[in-house]
Amino acid sequence: MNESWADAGPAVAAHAVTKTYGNGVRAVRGVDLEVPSGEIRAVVGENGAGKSTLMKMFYGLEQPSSGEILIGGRPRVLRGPGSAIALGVGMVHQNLMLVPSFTVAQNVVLGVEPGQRGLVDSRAAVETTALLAEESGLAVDPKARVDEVSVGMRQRTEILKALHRRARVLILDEPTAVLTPQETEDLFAAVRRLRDGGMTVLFISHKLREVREISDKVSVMRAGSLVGTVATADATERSLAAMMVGRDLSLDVDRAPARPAEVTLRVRDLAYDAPTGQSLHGLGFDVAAGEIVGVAGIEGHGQSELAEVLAGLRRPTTGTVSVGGTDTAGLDVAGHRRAGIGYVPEDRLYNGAALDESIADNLVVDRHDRPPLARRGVLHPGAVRTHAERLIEEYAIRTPDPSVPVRALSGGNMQKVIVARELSAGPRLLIASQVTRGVDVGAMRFMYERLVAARDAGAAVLLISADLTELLALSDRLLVLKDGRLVGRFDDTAGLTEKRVGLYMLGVEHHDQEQLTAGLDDVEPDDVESDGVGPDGSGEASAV
Amino acid sequence: MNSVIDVVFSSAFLAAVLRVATPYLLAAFGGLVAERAGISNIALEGQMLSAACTGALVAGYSGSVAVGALCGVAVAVLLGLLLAALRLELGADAIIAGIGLNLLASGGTAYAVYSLLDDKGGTSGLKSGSLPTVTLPGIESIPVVGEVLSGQNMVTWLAFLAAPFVAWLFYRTRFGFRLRAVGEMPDAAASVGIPVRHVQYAGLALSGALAGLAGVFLSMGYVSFFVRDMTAGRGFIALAAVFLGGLRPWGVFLAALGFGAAEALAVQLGTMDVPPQLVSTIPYAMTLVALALYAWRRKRRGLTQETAASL
Amino acid sequence: GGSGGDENSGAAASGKPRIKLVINGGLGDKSFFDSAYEGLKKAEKDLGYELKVVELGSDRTKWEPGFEDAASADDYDILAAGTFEVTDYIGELAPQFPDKKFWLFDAPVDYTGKNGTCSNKCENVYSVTFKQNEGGYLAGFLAEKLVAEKSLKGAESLKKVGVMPGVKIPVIEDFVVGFKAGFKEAGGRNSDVLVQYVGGDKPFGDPAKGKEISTAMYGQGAALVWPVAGLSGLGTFESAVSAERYTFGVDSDQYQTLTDQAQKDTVVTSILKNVGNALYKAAQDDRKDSLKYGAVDTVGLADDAVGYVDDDHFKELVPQKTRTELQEAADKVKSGSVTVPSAF
Amino acid sequence: MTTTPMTLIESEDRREYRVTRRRDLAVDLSMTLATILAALAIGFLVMLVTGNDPVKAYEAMLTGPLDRSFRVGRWLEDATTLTLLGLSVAIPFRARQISLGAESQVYAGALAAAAVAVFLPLPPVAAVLVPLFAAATAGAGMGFVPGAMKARLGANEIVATLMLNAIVVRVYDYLVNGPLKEPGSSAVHSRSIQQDSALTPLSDWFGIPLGRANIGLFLMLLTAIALWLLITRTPLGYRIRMTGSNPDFAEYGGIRVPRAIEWSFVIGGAVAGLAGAHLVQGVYGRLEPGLAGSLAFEGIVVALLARNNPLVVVVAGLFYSYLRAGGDIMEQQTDVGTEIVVVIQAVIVLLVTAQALPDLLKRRIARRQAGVR
Ligand SMILES: Nc1ncnc2c1ncn2[C@@H]1O[C@H](COP(=O)(O)OP(=O)(O)OP(=O)(O)O)[C@@H](O)[C@H]1O
Ligand SMILES: Nc1ncnc2c1ncn2[C@@H]1O[C@H](COP(=O)(O)OP(=O)(O)OP(=O)(O)O)[C@@H](O)[C@H]1O
Ligand SMILES: [Mg+2]
Ligand SMILES: [Mg+2]
Repeated sequence: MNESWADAGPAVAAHAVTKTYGNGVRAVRGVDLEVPSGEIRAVVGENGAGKSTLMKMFYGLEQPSSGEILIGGRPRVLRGPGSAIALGVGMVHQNLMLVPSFTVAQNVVLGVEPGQRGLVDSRAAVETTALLAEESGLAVDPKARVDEVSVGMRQRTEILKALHRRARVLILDEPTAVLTPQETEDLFAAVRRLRDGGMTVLFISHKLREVREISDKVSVMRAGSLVGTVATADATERSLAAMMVGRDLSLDVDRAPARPAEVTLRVRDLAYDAPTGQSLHGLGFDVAAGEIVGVAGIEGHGQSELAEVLAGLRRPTTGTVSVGGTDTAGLDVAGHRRAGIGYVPEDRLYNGAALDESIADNLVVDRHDRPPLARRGVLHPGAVRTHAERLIEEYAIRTPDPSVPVRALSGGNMQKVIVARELSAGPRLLIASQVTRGVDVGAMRFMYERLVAARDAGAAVLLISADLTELLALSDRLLVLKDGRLVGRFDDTAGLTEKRVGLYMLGVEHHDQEQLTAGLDDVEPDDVESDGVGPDGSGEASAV
Repeated sequence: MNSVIDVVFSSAFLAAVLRVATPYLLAAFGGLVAERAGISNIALEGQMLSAACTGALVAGYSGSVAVGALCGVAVAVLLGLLLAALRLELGADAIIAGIGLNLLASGGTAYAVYSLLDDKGGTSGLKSGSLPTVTLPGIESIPVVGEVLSGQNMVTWLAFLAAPFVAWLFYRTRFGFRLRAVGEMPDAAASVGIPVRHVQYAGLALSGALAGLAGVFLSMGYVSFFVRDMTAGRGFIALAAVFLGGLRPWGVFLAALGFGAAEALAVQLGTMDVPPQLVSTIPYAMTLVALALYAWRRKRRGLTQETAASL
Repeated sequence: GGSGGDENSGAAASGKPRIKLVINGGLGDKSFFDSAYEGLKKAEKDLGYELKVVELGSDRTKWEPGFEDAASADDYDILAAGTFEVTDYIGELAPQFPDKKFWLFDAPVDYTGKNGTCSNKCENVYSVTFKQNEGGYLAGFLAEKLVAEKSLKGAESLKKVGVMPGVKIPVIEDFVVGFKAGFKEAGGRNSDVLVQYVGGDKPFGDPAKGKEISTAMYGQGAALVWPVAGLSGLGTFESAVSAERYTFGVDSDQYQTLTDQAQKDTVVTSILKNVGNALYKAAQDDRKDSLKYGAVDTVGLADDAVGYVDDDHFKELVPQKTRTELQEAADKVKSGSVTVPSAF
Repeated sequence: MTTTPMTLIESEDRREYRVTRRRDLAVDLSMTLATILAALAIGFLVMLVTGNDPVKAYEAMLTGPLDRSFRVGRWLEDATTLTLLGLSVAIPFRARQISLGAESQVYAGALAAAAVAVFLPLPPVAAVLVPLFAAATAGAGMGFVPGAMKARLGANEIVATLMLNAIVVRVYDYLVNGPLKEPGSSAVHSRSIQQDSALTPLSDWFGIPLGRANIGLFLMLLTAIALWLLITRTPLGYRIRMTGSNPDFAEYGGIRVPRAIEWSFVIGGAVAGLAGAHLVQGVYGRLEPGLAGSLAFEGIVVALLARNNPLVVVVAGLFYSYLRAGGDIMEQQTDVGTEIVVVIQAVIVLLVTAQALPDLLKRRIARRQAGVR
């Protein structure tokens, strides 16, 4: 590893690099970029600006159509990630690249497996991973299968993978999108340590606050070109945003107070025994039409399970759920959708989209058998296309054509396709899981507006997010989940701080049963679990 | 009915099971390795056939059984590499390429035998000999076990060793570890710098070698000559065993052994006064029922199904 | 199509009559088609014919068009084909090409023309069929005598015998029916005849399975096994060597065709169904213009088209008494005083 | 968001995209031709090496099938069955179900068609339609078994279909040799179907000998169009496509994935059943042992060659049947033996899906254009 680096010169650089994809999309246009050793360089830009493409060229995953890539001060021809890795480049991909049936530890060591004489030493792999996790503050379960752990843990696994290789250049493509604030803090600490040890870090994020916190300099891309590089100290979130979109952009969400009407989602005594992952215990809450209820919690404490149970993808073990008066027990997913449930799933690659199908087809999965798209058993491709063109326009999805397969979209644009579909269905209940994961500031603001607009149009919105700032900015009310149990309920989010919510998330504090169930009709007290204390014994501070 | 039970517990029957299962086991492991490397190997049949033919021909001409067997296996390896190259370099569909290779093997072996021996049927006119049988000194004297095991062909022993070998390869070695990663998520493997294609080439070569061994067994162990298209669909039964076994070494082992046992049983029951076509459906009907029951139990336990590499 | 043979319909440039052997299968079966081919090749050499072979393969969708093509081309004078499968094709084509001659072996066309074929009463078709049941009869008769007299060395205690046909179709079944009749005639019990079909994807081309089945039959106490299954039968000879038991050959003299001495030694005799001889004879007769077209010729023991091999090896293994009895049984069949049941 | 300065670049992208797409289509087409030529060239070499006269052989192979109207008929008849069988697997393939069950379905269809067409007296038009319907139903039923096993239990469809093939082929063999064998006949086949049940031969229409080709050809074309409409123009087709593309997405989107899978098997089975009916009512006029030959398996080649697009399957089916017919004619007319014919067909099959050539070219064009600007 790390052969033949020139002593002087930038650690990584691009000279007049252009990349045109096979389908004619020119993702990167004549970019000149130099990043000296020992610097944390942030790269920002709108969705589809070409950030990931540029990074993939540094990592050998894509080859430039013209121009030159320099690693360690010398021009390089990177035929594949193998050659980049040999030069000391590591990368955390925006779309996770893990082997589902392997354990976390196996994924971390894949490619550089410990062991002798062609054998793999699994015990050493687990130990290495555990050690690395501890050093970097990224908590993982080394022995868990990746397809059975949360998206957050998968993301952490990806980062550990890159750290494990002890790279000299580390590319992080939106590593924090699904991390909790605490994890992000730990990651940043680790990254700073690495930088101080001489590592060069390329960091992509749409969270400008993070960018300001971690980076030394910021390079801004727009529509494939590099529009400038500024010292972080000289930049504000606002100025960065303006550079990205080419005009001034307000970042605040204005939000009129909610006017909740009748109860839309009614959950009582909901329990779910998960074969793998987190089980749910005795959940009871309401979401009314016209309000946004946030669900906070450390990743993996039952949020995903709750969302999937409500969306009909999993069947609850006991308890009742009704949506707009319809009891959803016994309904399949289609039935749930017919009852007016929209769902933005947390993992867009897993079930949010059919990557090889066109954008147009992806936008109609829940309405392909209804007018105006289908009449009397006939699906009208023209109508499907028109429908797609409208949503592409409305949601500013950056693509040349509705017939482009979703796979060829940038990460943020994929997300927009999903949000566009779910919001445009006009759902009675919208379950939104990590809605703004990976979308740019402009789009984020746009989605916030849309969520609020949906609320104001009478939808009940259940917002699940790992981003507390987002939760606090949008939620009219907030619930906190821990270990699959409801431990906090804030009926007024005004003045609520991230810190305070964090205490509930960690189990340091919890609300008592009365407060959690206040105002809910027909709750039989016996059925409700009275202790909100998690199994990890964190019940020192018992009540508010 | 009693006679059936007598048959099933006779050492002759058990020995027959081992014999009949041998080509299924080896070919199925060949299919398994390829499947786990991410390229479906429909060409098992053709690889077996080419190996059987080459083995018998080379052994016949060179007078050395060992050289014949090695050449047979080598040809099957080449076919495996060819399949990989067609898939990886030329982007051909693996299933079509596999079907094409089967055709090629069928035509090519027939042509080779005809042009060398001027016989369209096979190499029975050539003295090729067969691979040695293994007699372990101690085992022979043990009552039933001895009769079952002693005198089995060395390839049969290899076939039964293939199960632990493949399991060890998959789960203990670096190569197997990478092979599984490549087959399951080539992008992920590539992104950590694993040379995906090399691994797939190696996997397909190994797959070919195993199928080749199965073929060599047919023409140099089971019988001692090659006959046109003598694999008679065994490659496809092996393929079924790959999936019936859930793409796991020991599962595949049981499935292939099951096919061997069912066929041996059908052979033993074949003299009954029932239409022979109906008797010969027994192994397949049993498999179908077993498949349904097994799937039903898995489903109840909430486990999901492995998917094929193709399409 | 057209009614063929407009130009140069007599003989080839060489003046030799041209035979086209159309095979609905492939050569190399070591029995039926190979035998036909050998006979015609001999005719080519001895009698001044020209021979061309067309193999249609086992894919039945290709047979009818294959025959049509073969018949429409003007490169033959005599079209030879065999098996019951093709009777209808020949029956269709013969009237269309009245100037050509057709030889059909092992099956008759429907000379009555009742079921829509043979509109010209197939006046240009010579058919020959074989009484393979008579061969089977002798095999069964001999088999029972051998076990009853305990003449087979090393298998004296065994009473059973095995037959391993390829599939259960009438032509093959005819052998089996005859075998059972002969076995019974010689004093055997039906239950001592084990019959097991090879079946599967390649009933006539799976020697491994043939070997497995024979091994099982020997294991069940068969003193000898008679394979009637083409190449699959090659497995029987191997299993006979390891079981130290006996076999009969079929169709051709398998003592001659086998290469391995140990395997040769297991062959007591071979039951001949000599398709090649019959075709050679037809070729001879046709040269003399004495071949009977428009009728079916049924040949059997009496015509030497079916028979058994009586060579030194046979004499060595079979006691004089048995040989005489067998000869007497054959004579009875020839003279017609015994009629062997048939599967047809 | 829509009035950013990006609009300009976006419209440029859009233009570029359209141009590229049009060009890709042209490149795809011409390169498919080029690959076929390359395959033929390799076959040419094979013949040279094996000491045959390649020019004469190719003449026989490539022009042979059009030589006489009878041969055209032979080609069309073969293509009809082959295309139907290709279509029958293309539909489950679309749902990413590797169904190898066309064989069992075609035999079930043939049995059902024959049962009606031989034994049930019916008025003229019904005599054709009822057996067709019976065959489709039987094929569909035969498709339903592995379909339901997969959809409801998760049983692997490759195993299920292979086993079902083995069973059905043997049972069919038993029936044709036993209960259904024509009484009094020495050859193995069933009684002939009634006159009225036969699919009208094309020779009756065109007045030239066209062998066994029959109006089943049009039935096949209609089926292909219907299936294309099904896939592209109906909700069920959409569900099948999405299920094939990403079943988790389909389920999340409210598609009942098991039902879509079952339907794909049932529809495929019905089409294979029709192929069986075509063989009975159009080709043989009765049941014969092994009546589908190797067509069921070659249908898979045809479907994959056409990337499971029903309309393209027709083209691929005609192409592949042409090769089959040409190969047979080559074997009859020249000294090239069956073995070499098989080898040449194998080479063509091996190479014909090699997409890398067109892709390479596409990439080169894209790169050159990028370099220009
Ligand atoms: N494999 C591909 N084939 C074709 N076009 C692609 C492909 N990958 C990306 N693109 C296109 O290239 C452009 C840049 O994509 P890229 O992924 O680099 O954006 P990004 O800046 O990383 O955006 P995001 O913030 O949303 O991740 C987009 O228009 C996208 O549609
Ligand atoms: N597999 C499926 N996935 C999702 N929705 C389906 C599925 N099958 C049917 N539907 C929808 O369910 C509703 C019930 O309709 P109906 O019972 O008539 O079904 P259908 O469309 O006729 O399909 P099928 O023939 O499968 O029953 C319709 O809106 C239909 O589009
Ligand atoms: Mg990106
Ligand atoms: Mg319906």
